[in-house]
Amino acid sequence: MWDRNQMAARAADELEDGWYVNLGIGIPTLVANYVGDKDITLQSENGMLGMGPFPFAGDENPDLINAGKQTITELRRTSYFDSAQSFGMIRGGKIAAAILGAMEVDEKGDLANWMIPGKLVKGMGGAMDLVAGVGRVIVVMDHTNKHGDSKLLRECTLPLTGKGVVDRIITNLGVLDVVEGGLKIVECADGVTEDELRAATEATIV
Amino acid sequence: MWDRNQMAARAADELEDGWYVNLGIGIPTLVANYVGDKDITLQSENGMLGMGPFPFAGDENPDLINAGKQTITELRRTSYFDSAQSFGMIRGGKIAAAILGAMEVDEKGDLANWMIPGKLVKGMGGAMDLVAGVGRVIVVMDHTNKHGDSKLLRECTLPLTGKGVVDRIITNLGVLDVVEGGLKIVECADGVTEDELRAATEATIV
Amino acid sequence: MQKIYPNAAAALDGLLQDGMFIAAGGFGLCGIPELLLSAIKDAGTKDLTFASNNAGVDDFGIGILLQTRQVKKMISSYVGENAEFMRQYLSGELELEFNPQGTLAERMRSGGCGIPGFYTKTGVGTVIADGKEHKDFPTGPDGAPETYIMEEGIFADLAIVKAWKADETGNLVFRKTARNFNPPAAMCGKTCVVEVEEIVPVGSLDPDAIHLPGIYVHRIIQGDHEKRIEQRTVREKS
Amino acid sequence: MQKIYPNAAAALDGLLQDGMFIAAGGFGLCGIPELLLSAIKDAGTKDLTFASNNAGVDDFGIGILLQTRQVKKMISSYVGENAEFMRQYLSGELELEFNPQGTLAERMRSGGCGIPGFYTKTGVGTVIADGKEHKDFPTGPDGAPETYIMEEGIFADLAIVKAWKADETGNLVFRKTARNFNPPAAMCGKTCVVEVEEIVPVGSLDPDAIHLPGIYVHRIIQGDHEKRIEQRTVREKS
Repeated sequence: MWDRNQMAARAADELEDGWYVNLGIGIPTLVANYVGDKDITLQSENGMLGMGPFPFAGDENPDLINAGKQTITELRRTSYFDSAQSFGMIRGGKIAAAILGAMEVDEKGDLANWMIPGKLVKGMGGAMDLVAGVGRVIVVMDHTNKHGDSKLLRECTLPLTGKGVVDRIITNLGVLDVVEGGLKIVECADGVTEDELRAATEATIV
Repeated sequence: MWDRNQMAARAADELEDGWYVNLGIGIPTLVANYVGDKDITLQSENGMLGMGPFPFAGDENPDLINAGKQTITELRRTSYFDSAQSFGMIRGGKIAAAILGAMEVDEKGDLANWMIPGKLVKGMGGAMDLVAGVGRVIVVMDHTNKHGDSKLLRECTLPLTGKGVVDRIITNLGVLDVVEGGLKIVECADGVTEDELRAATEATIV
Repeated sequence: MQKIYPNAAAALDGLLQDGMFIAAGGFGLCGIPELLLSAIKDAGTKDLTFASNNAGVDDFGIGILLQTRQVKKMISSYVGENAEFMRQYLSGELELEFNPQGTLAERMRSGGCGIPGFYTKTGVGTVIADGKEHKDFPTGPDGAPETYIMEEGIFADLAIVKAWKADETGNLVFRKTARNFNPPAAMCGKTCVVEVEEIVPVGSLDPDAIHLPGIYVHRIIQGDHEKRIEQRTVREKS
Repeated sequence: MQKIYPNAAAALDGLLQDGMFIAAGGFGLCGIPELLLSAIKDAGTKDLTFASNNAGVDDFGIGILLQTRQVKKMISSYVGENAEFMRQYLSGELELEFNPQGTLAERMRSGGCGIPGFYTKTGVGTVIADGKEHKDFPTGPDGAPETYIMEEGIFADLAIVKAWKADETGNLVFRKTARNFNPPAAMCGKTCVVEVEEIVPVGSLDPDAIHLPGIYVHRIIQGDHEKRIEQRTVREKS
């Protein structure tokens, strides 16, 4: 089983030198810590390419935040632009990959990560644009919920963020690809057998 | 009868303080000489607001031309932008007025100024965007062609640049507005009687 | 042509009307037109519809207009930071139209560019697509058809915007990620009022580095901004 | 990730293919990718379709590819400066699709932004509207319907672009009216190759003043530009 940091490290392996990448909040944010020598440029969809780390205390700038509204810093390569341009590059497929969290994923690549009916609905933010537009959608999530039920389903039950948009799923139990007919196991996490991974998965595995 | 400069001066009277204006080639270009104290900002649709006069010899800059491909200069208020933004402001109605030449205008406000079938066709450039988008389209043209035939017609015979787009027509004989049912005489040029203007006009005058 | 006004109330004078549609710039609390929002609160204008990516927090940004019940409807992508918003929404006092963030930005830019509708893949197959026109375009591999939905341009009565600097003709420069929704919001307003930190003489801005030309800007005020930080995150000096 | 190439031929290596669709920046002879056009001539690539506002003049710009008969089709708004163009067009050797200038610019930007279609009033009631989808939107006074036509986004195989400066990551800065069609052309290309007058170290450009972020730029060359003036107009010193 992988922990959060191992999942983030595994997700970082997905990224190729020279890519422009958008990281969602939660575990995806940790991916930045594991890109190593690769030349990765992070997009913040509120209007920035080349997102740097958090500032040192005292250096916070209210005019410089990320999509999670956190104070951040710029890099030498940074460029700023408006929201229409920012989502123009997202919708236009210029962002090579987005790494996002999920509540549910299904075997057709449908993704649900923005609302639970009956609960407080905060909004989809830029998630629908990202999953519809970027080159590759990589989901990082726990394989099961706190009741032990699979979050990799035959069919999503929650309202969708995007239909047929997910390419690869990285969970605490392993890595799976969305392919014709279902999900395909790419690898199992350390100490996880393929049988265990199958048992924890409701979606069809092909 | 007005000459070219008088027509341009009359057209300049149409412009109001604070307006952003696009001037076509030919007589419309001369309008800039007659705006007087009014605060008028000229747009050049290749990507500039605040177009200045021609440069002094030796100051020409190949990176600074107008939509007629002539070398020009910038002003203190000048801003540059790309062609998508430039026509965004045109299409979006931000340009208060365009002053353009015409081959034919008709009583429904149709305008023809870009092609003569069978002759060399150079293209419409930005003319179709301008007449469809700006707040007010003012045409400056000779009232008749070299054969003495009216260029203010019941119905345009040439391929249109825009349909129902013209607001006001300034000719060597006077000023006419496009209104419900036809053209309405606003004023006659110096030494031109209303009868003479009517006689030179094929379009219905109401 | 004088675009400079002494303060926010003066700049909004004659522009406010109950039931009007306002597009506002800003993302979270970053780059929001805080002085103009405050003046709208003081003016007491009611039944407002706002196109704004967020709804501020309870006591800052659009949140201050929620407390006074001046807002009828929000068009936003994310409203999670505002408890009063949620209370009014869940009790049915407030209408809410969720737009994906990029769709909202493009709708504003489109309206400003005279484009009443455009096609996007964003939201296809989700609740966002319900009731919208669907159309296939041959954009897939080897020209295979892909499905898009039509979204409409936003044409607002008024745009309120925050920039860093303006010159006297309204040419605007923004700063870092405070640019965000401000240019598209400015573009889609019939009238656009801008608050800046500094008005500079015409000629002091580089013509090649103007983010939004003055043609989009009708009235300008200069003022002091609180510029509140929503999530102060720092790292340790190592 | 190395984006810098030694020269135009090297930067185009592996990207050219007979029959391909190229979007080119420039307006008239201002801001045209002259070095890349010259390299395409040398490469001899045939049956090209160009989306470019103009077609250059006989011996400069796209004109040099017309002389060698490498161009099959032009999508342009104005081609009046090119006699060879007219000869080939009138003899049926060359296809020509006229686009209104703003429609062409928006089609490029749209393609680059993943928008396969948008509605515009430009060209309604003219030959440009023939065969295009018409749709009414309530954008007139008091919501009266107005008619628009649908135009399609341009998705080019390759974009060739001229900028003033690039940093090593491809962030671009243009100069004055040489910006023109270059950003939209760059955006709509599957691959984008840029020629600049100067490549500067990363960090030398102001992040707030970058006209086109490096994400759109795949390959960069630096070179000497002729920058020919088409109409030299001057005024007298008084």
